[in-house]
Amino acid sequence: MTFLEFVEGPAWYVAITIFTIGVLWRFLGIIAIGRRTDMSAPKGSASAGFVKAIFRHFLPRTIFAERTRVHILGGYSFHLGLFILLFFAAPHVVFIKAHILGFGWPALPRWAFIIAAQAAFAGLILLWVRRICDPVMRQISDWDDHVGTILTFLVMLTGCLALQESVEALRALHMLFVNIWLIYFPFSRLMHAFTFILSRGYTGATYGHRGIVP
Amino acid sequence: MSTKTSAPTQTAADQAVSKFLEYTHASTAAYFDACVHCGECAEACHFYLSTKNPIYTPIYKLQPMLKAYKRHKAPLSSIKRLFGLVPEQITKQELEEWSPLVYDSCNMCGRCTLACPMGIDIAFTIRKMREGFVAADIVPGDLRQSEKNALETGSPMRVQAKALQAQVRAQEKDCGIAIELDKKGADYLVILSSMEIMGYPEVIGSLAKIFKEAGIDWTISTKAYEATNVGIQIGSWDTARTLVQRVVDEAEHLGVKYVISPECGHAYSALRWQGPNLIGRSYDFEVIHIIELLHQLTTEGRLQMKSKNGRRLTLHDPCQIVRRGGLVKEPRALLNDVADHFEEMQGAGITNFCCGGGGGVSANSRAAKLQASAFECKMQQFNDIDGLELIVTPCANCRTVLEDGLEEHDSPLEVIGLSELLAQHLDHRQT
Amino acid sequence: MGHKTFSHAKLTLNSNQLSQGIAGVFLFMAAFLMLGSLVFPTNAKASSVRPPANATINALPENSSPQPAPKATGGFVPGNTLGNRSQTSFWKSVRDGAIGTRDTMQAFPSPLIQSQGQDWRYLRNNYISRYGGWLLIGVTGLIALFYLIRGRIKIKSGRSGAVIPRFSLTQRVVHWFTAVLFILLSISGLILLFGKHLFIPLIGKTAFGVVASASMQSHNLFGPLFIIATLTMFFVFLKGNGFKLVDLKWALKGGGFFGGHASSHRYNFGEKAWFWWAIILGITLSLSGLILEFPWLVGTNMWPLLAGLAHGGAALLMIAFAIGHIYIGTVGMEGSLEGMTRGSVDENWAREHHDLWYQEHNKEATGDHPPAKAQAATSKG
Amino acid sequence: MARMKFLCDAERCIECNACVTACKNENEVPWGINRRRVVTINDGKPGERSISVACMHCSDAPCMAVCPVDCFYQTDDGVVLHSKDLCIGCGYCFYACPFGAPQFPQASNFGSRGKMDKCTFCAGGPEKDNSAVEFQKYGRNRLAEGKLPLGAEMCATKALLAGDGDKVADTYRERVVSRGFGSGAWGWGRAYPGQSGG
Repeated sequence: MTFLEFVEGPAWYVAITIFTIGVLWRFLGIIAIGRRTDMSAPKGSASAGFVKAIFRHFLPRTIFAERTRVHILGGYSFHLGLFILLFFAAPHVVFIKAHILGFGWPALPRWAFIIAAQAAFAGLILLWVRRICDPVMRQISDWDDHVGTILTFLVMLTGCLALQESVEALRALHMLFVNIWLIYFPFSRLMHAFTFILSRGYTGATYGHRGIVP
Repeated sequence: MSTKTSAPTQTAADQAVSKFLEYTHASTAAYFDACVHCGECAEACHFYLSTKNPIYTPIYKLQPMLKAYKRHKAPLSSIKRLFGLVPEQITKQELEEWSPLVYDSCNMCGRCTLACPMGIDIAFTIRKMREGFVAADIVPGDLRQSEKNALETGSPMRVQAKALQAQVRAQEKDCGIAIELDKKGADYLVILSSMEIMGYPEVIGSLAKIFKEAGIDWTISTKAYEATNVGIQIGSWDTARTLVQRVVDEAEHLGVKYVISPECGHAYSALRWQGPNLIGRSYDFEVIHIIELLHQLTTEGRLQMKSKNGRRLTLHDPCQIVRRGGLVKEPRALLNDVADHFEEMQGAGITNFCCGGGGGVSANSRAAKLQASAFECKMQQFNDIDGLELIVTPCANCRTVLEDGLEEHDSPLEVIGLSELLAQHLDHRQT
Repeated sequence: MGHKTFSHAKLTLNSNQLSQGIAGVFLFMAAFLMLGSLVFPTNAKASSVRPPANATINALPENSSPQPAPKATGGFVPGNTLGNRSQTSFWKSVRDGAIGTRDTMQAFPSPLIQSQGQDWRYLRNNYISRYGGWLLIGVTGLIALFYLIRGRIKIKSGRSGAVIPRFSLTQRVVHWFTAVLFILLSISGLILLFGKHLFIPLIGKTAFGVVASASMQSHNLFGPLFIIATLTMFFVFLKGNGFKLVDLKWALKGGGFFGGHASSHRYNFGEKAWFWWAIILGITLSLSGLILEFPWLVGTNMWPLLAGLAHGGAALLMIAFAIGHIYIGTVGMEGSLEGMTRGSVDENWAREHHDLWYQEHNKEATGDHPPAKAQAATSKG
Repeated sequence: MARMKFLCDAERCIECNACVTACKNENEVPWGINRRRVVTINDGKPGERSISVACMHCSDAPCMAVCPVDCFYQTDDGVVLHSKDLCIGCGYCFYACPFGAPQFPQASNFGSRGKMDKCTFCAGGPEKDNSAVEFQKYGRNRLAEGKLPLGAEMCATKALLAGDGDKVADTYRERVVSRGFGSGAWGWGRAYPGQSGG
């Protein structure tokens, strides 16, 4: 078995299993902690608030956006870029078809995918550099933030190194980091990719009940 | 480990931790797991903005509770513990160091939630975390004293029923309207904050005028007249419940249909939203905020303004009533009825700055300096409005804090309660 | 409070500053060219690689067979048709790159021979790669020597403990953003230029092929981001980087190594030189890089060739200066790194290295506004 | 050992493109790539000339000199070959080559040229002679089979000559002598400097 076969075979299946079970466990684990039912007389709908808040917090309020526009720019270019290249890069579509879903969808042309990758890289570097330079982010960051950022950066970087799509070793390296990243994911702050729904939703529900969505 | 000296300190920290964990509900857990440490909340916090000190980043203030959650309660933490990847045990010393961040530098105003991309309700989590600090008895002395006063006398400022009666009588004389105390079967029960009773008793007269005009059957109780709830501020479930229970018992004893929450921010939150959860059941009566009632009366036409205020004025939004209580439109509609020159400050409405005195900070002398610097943000908002003369706010605590702050700045600006302003314009006398 | 709001003044391009800047750049480049003429041989022209003018041999071989040439036509085909004589000028034009047509599918222009590639190869392999390599080794060596002789430049009067703000958060973020990209790009670029000579003997062709493939792909991906970084940096750091007379004095005093203390404003001559050096080379790198990434932007092959040379040359010059910049920003001088990490520097550092800036800073602070003192970094938890 | 060379007799080439087609067919060159091309100068005017041109397998090959990964090598026969496994598609060989021989399968955006492909003198690549892999990557290895490049073999007018440089030179010399004129061995001065050409 070559190294590539290992990281795309057994290692990949172990990683994706840990990822899936871990994410579900943690996500459901949070819900299972439970919360008190609000007994005060409602002034609005909690469930509507749950949904509204999820969408409301995608857009920053103008008064705060003015202060943190660089952050918002970096955040959005990173996340949008990452989603585009994760789901619409030709090699990823092929991989998803072969290893996960069994079906694929039209992929982006190479140049569009590279532009998305550049946006993602620019955003990630910007956010990380800011994490180091900004006294506030420095104060509240812990090792998990840096490990998560660096791992994600390495996954993206090795993916970018393998862009010629002809060198097996580079593809294997990319897959290796993908596997590490997947295993690390459920134990780390990367979980925010899923928990943001709960976080925004619970606040939305609490205040939706009071007739306002913060 | 359990030597004689370290044992009691350890238990204090343990008690705090167990409270932290008890109050870590699904929502809190989701908040802790979703936070990406982006620091946006700092940009919303007047304590950070006025000091530029990163330790006042709102989410940072939750550190002890976050550590307890990550060590003991977070899903998958048992696996992380195997690799030594969970935070250290919390010590009492750490909690003591954190006490100023928890009690002095947070008004529980909730502005940070609006800036948070994850929508984390930091303010309410602070409220929960204070439970742990109460359990470990690491609480600012002033708040402890207020709590003691409230439990013993019914008022954090030790305002006795006799004092209330005296103030009511004085107001009766002033406005010429009789106020019946402890009236059974009245429709509305008015409760007040000590601040109003002692500092702004004219509020009582104003209410009497308004209710007479609108033809409302109301009363004040001599047993449960205090609306404020120090338990909410200090973070003590038991105290908060006891204080809410008093009002509920008296309201149900008198058989009123409504309890009117006065112009006080956290009192509204305590009785309206947290009360039923504290006592574990819903009420036989409805809680209505005075602004809600006034708005209702004016829209129904039962209350008509006969004059308008000509001064340039603005509205300060009390956090617990507006941002976290949902009463955004009501005070504005009322003000537009009564003012010719009503101008909104920057960020008015749910993104308005707190006065800096909420969440027990104004009662906490240790926090005075910090509170004064946080007021800079508020002052800036006032300064940005050209020719501002009057600030209207439907919260007695905000009013005191603003008046103190303005005095500190030698500002000629005046502050007035909303219902008081309305009462002035029920007749044709122009102020 | 002084650094609370981002001033728009920083963004506006003051024409005075710009002209100062450009004048300074010309001075700087002139100095560089003079230096270059000493180092590089004067006959750097590539004519020597061209084949001699008589390269196309059209004479009879010396020992040709004795069979008689067909005299009947005398070398001329009746009717003056194609191919009746050799046309020297015609073939010379082909050699000089005459464009013909190609009739596959549809006719499109195509040269038979292009000689520029030869010049390109010569300049790249003999000048850029060779002297560029020596340049980097030389600069590193000089700095190492300097470190051994002079050692770390300490704050003479020690740390005062009080700090003053030097770089805003925006400046710091832009700086490190550019720095990250610069490092990624220089590593991958140097691998592509020198890797063949350095790594193939060490790790073999196959392994190096992997490294090179990775380098090229990442270089191409990160390159365009560097353009954005360079432009942002220009606007964010422009203010205060115009050359002034005091900079000439600073340069003549060698930054204070001879002739006593050298005064400087917010940025000294070295920093200003680095700023313009990085901006001008950065723009050169950006434009040439764009041509190399999107050759279809320009019609002929000539542009990518020039771009390739400019790219390599500019990159090496920039890296050489960057080595010095990194040295003085980290190990070379006490107290300079924190300006770019925390955003504030020690007062004594400012007094010793940027006295005029320090004075201005204190002058601005009148009675009403005490000098802005940045919060000393609070470390807690 | 023989030194393999190409020579195109401009007096004979009739621009039939048979060499292009033969090469493409024999080597199964991918779509969009022509290893050999025929260029006509002064097309349609008196004195037009056509030349069939591909990699000339230079003695001091510029592509070899500039390749950043050193993927080129020259066989004992003087044939310049390259390894597609090492090639990173940077395009430097294309910049340096005087004859425009290196070809790339893709349009170039963000360095996506793909692996370089060029005339191999029908001599394959570094893989085992006449193996399937070799054929798939580089085309037919006719030299290993004892045959010469098909483009030259197929040339109807025998304008394109390929083979041992001395033989090619002799043949051409004979032609020049018998014709009384010639264009010179086109491209030889550049490709094989320092050697006597036709």
